Amino acid sequence: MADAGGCREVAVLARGGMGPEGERHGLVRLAVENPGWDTAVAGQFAMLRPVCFGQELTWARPLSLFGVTPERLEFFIQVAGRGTRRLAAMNPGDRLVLWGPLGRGFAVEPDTPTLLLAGGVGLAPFAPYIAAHPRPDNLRLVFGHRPPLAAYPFAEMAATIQAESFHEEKPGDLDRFTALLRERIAGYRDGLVLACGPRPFLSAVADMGRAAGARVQVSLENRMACGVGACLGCVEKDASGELVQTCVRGPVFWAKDLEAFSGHHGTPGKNGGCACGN
Amino acid sequence: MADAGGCREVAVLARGGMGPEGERHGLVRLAVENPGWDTAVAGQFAMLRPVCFGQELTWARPLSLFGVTPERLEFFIQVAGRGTRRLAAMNPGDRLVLWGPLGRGFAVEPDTPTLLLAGGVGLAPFAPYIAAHPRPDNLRLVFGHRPPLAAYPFAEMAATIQAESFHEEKPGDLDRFTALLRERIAGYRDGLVLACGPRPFLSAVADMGRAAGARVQVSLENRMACGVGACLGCVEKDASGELVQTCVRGPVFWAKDLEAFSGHHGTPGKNGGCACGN
Amino acid sequence: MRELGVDLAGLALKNPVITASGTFGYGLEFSRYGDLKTLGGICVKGLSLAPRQGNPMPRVAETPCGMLNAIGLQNCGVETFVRDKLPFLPWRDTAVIANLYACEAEEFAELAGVLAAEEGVAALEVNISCPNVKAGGILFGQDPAMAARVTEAVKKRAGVKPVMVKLSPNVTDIAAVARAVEAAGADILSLVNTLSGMSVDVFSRRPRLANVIGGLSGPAIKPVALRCVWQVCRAVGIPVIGMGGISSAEDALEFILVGAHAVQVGTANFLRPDFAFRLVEELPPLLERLRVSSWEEFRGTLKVE
Amino acid sequence: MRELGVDLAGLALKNPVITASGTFGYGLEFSRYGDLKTLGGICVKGLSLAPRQGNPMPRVAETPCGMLNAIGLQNCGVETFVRDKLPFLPWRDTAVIANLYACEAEEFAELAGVLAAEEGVAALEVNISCPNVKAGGILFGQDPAMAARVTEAVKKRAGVKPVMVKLSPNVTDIAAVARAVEAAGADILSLVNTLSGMSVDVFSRRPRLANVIGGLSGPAIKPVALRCVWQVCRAVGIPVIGMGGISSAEDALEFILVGAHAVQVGTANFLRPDFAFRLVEELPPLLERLRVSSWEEFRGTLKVE
Ligand SMILES: Cc1cc2nc3c(=O)[nH]c(=O)nc-3n(C[C@H](O)[C@H](O)[C@H](O)COP(=O)(O)OP(=O)(O)OC[C@H]3O[C@@H](n4cnc5c(N)ncnc54)[C@H](O)[C@@H]3O)c2cc1C
Ligand SMILES: Cc1cc2nc3c(=O)[nH]c(=O)nc-3n(C[C@H](O)[C@H](O)[C@H](O)COP(=O)(O)OP(=O)(O)OC[C@H]3O[C@@H](n4cnc5c(N)ncnc54)[C@H](O)[C@@H]3O)c2cc1C
Ligand SMILES: Cc1cc2nc3c(=O)[nH]c(=O)nc-3n(C[C@H](O)[C@H](O)[C@H](O)COP(=O)(O)O)c2cc1C
Ligand SMILES: Cc1cc2nc3c(=O)[nH]c(=O)nc-3n(C[C@H](O)[C@H](O)[C@H](O)COP(=O)(O)O)c2cc1C
Ligand code: FES
Ligand code: FES
Repeated sequence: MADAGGCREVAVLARGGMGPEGERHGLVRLAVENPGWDTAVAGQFAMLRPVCFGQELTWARPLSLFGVTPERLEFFIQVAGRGTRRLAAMNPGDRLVLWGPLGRGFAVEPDTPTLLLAGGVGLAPFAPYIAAHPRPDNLRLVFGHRPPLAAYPFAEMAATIQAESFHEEKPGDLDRFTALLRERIAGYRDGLVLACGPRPFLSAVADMGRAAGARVQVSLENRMACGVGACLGCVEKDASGELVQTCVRGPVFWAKDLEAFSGHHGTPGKNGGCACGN
Repeated sequence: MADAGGCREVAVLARGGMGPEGERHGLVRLAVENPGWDTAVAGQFAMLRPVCFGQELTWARPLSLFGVTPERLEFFIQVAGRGTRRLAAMNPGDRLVLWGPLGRGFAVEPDTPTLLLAGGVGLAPFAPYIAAHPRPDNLRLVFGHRPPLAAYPFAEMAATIQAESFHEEKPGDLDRFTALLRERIAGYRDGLVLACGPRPFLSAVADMGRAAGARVQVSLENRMACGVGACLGCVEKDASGELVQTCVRGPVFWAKDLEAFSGHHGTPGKNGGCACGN
Repeated sequence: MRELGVDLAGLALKNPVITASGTFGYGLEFSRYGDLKTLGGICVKGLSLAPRQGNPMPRVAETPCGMLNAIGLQNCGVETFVRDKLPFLPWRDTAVIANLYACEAEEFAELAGVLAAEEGVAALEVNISCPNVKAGGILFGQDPAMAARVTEAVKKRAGVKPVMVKLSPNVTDIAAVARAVEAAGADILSLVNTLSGMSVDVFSRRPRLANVIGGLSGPAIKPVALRCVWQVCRAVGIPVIGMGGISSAEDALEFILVGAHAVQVGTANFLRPDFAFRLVEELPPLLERLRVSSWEEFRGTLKVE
Repeated sequence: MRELGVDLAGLALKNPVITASGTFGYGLEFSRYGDLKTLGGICVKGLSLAPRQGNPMPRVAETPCGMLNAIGLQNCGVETFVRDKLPFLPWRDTAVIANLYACEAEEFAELAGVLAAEEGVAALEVNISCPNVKAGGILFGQDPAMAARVTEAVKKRAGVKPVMVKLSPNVTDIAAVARAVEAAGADILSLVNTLSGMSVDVFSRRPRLANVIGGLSGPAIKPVALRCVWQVCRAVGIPVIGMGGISSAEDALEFILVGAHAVQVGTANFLRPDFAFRLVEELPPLLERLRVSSWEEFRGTLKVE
């Protein structure tokens, strides 16, 4: 177990577009050797650093666990910049350094009606969430996306739980998507709402959840250098004004525990920064 | 023609070990698209910068032309460090930036008995030299090597001209090789001796050639950043004490024109350096 | 080479590999990735008297072969460190070095006083790359006289703990600062801290760090760091700990070749969290290849004409 | 954006892309790779009164995302330049900027005198990153007073040619040097020159440069360069030319975003010899994407709170 949780160099086993349309939209599924992880929880993530980063790209990139079998770990990658471009271009046999599973995953409450809200690649952690949930009948998924639906693993996921998707194509669609979200969330008073996607999406969900009396968890994608709590680059202000590391105390947080998502204005931080650059 | 001589991004067409044993010894043959070169002379070189260098490896790497057809340029690469390792690992379709043909090649005197002396990967420029020479019967090759002969394109070259090889395996072999070189060179009074290989090898050849009354050309492998005469990083002192760019005034020089190979001690350079680092 | 240990003015290390301040948390974050006891030393994140929040986000940015940070010295405060972190570190095996951060000389001295009493602390590292509030914000480390004053103040309160002063490379003449600090009683010097740098995004027209300016680290700065260490080793008689961009065993030995007694590894801990543990393992075979049989025989033997 | 041209205190450029001194030879070396007339400007290799040989070999070394050089200002001398190179450069279309190198203020002035008479020279760039022989070898650019003295001396002899002073980043306070040079009459500032650095080989135990220390350039230094340019732009009123690690159109715009009027590209000319020509072509589409319709609307508009 200590070993399983360490840092290992592994090989890529397979790469492919996500769905028939994925590759064209920079949405790629990557399978790598499982170095012995068995206890991962949906919402946890790994740091991946392809050997081809050399010294040029300093940091590993954080990716949510998308699938775990005894033989392989799967990731769902959206090309967003230099690092994900290289990750998404890896071929079977190429090697990468990997550590995890990291952070805290989503709450699982088998008997609570649970609403899963995903924006774009934020869909990733919900695949293993659904797979591991003992009562899929208690789950419902709403998925917003811009590239075509066929570029996402939506169909597989919709096969086991109640699910609907919303295609954002033109300006104005966002408002209609928000209205849809509000309507769905309204039905989850005392229920669980789990959200993963871009920050503005998470903010909106947290606000609506609060209004509806739902308990909300959000998964943050703060910039990360180390993934292990050491660099203090990924911090988020909690409800008490303390800066906590997203990589170890998150990436999944209860919305009410974070200043930015709790609806309260925080107190200005005590003892601010230093201009020295450390 | 101006176009042909420019800088172009081209694709790798083929890569393979040199001979049956090459790959194992880091001796690789790389074929890339010919962007329109038609006038290259043996001994000229190209600068190659694979796209995968990213920003990490700053400089392109200089490689002698090993073969030129209207469709392809061929290079013969020995893995020596970070850059040649990446070059030698390129696959068909991978892209690189390339400029040339650069510098001055070997003298061709059809009717002069000409001795070709190659050390290791220094064999590269002699393949096109032999191929283009109008009187191959006037050519003779002596080739010294450490990896097995089957890792070099020696057999193909020996098929058309008189050629012998010498395998340096143990300490002491070097002396026997030197003796062989001296013996061969002795037969070239007023003839042409062309040498390519490590610097100590070139020095020895220049000394022996002078003693024998032969005219000697050496091909230098000074470290190069630009390949076009601009950075002044590759300079060599000529017989008059002037520092000249190996990339444009060489890489092939008459030994007598260079201070280090002419047998004369040069005058100390006038107006030495500046500590500012430019 | 049998004996990897080094002794620096009373600071004994089982090997010359120390993790750099701010890049290894309080050490415990890495126990999942290796055995902390195998490290030569651990410099913990800069400690101040009171807990600190640091700068607003974003406060890290990736750059070519390096990174910028403007964490702003977020830390739990010296008391919490002593109570909740130090006891769990393997300080009998591995030197735990406290990195001190303050805005005034008196604060530095007070911090030293607190830590001098702690058995688990092997040495104090004084971070003088931070602004002197009383002197209008100029960095302590950018003025030899101010750097000397801080050194003296800390030294007075440090008891038997060796005092290590960590130099900034953002100066015209680093050797001058080094000499001033040596004369003021420093036992050891460590260098370099980060280079002052900046990164911006032309699309948003915003700086990539909320603080605008941050500290550059990683392989990109290694040539500058190596030059600084070489200049300082020639300028002082006390032992020097080199750092800046080390990301392989070869890199580590480069710093020792130019005169350092030990090294710190910083940003490389982000390349992979077991980096420092692996580095310790990679040193002996490399030393073997280089036929080095003792540090004395290698340290500072750069051949210059 | 229609109008790429910029005017810097009398130095008119058709676009803000200038090739940096020492990385573009005398310009002619690159005519095979592009049309020199398309460039905004060409800074030629540092010129001295007499021809110079420079430092012993090796004098370049590759480093992570960068390189070191210690060429030692090898050049053909100002006379040969004026006679054999300048006439062949397209100086009516593209600003040819002479980079001046000397060891004493009087030498700088004499050089300026020679070049002031040349119609083909658009401006003089004074390289103050070199040691002042009279002052015991400290760099002109490391002391505001010395930098000012050189500026004045050059300015007196430069006639109508704009005088551009090129600053060294190897100082504690680059804004102070910039202000001193501005006060002394400089028309334009250019920065940064190379960072002082070093590289060694643990196998041979030798420095990778015969000169031991050299100048670091390339993407590795971009964060430091950008910080320097930002600081200087806030400190002076005269136009600034930014450089250091530029290797894409985006990089170039970053320097303009923090306040520069134009940029120089150096090491990137070694990535591929047509780099500067391509950069000129890549600017308009990028500006389009950013919806920038004039330089005024973009320059110095970094949003800082
Ligand atoms: C816990 C966690 C889980 C994630 N899971 C997934 C996943 O399953 N699939 C997926 O495709 N992506 C995921 N991401 C986002 C992914 O890590 C980033 O897209 C990636 O790191 C960007 O790197 P890049 O080099 O491609 O982009 P860069 O070129 O580095 O930057 C592109 C843009 O993204 C910003 N950025 C840099 N690093 C991050 C970061 N770590 N997170 C967000 N933005 C960043 C940059 O500032 C820049 O604006 C996750 C992020 C986190 C923190
Ligand atoms: C005109 C010319 C023609 C050449 N032709 C061939 C050829 O046909 N086939 C071939 O395999 N090699 C050839 N070389 C040598 C080849 O360019 C070098 O081996 C290569 O540049 C080393 O790069 P690297 O990144 O692999 O090694 P690095 O990691 O950069 O360095 C390995 C060692 O080589 C030294 N070195 C760096 N650059 C050069 C250089 N340009 N030349 C020599 N040593 C260098 C370094 O200092 C170091 O000691 C030629 C060189 C020149 C100048
Ligand atoms: C994220 C981060 C935080 C740092 N925090 C500190 C600190 O608290 N105190 C300190 O003296 N140095 C701090 N440093 C500087 C490092 O200890 C080290 O001096 C510098 O990063 C150069 O080494 P490197 O290139 O190996 O990282 C920090 C560096 C980084 C990257
Ligand atoms: C090989 C080389 C030679 C240089 N020669 C000079 C010079 O003669 N005069 C000068 O002012 N700067 C010289 N420089 C510095 C560059 O002009 C430029 O300031 C520096 O390289 C930073 O820009 P870059 O990162 O784009 O290369 C030289 C740089 C290099 C790499
Ligand atoms: S990523 Fe380093 S502390 Fe979270
Ligand atoms: S390699 Fe630049 S001048 Fe020859």
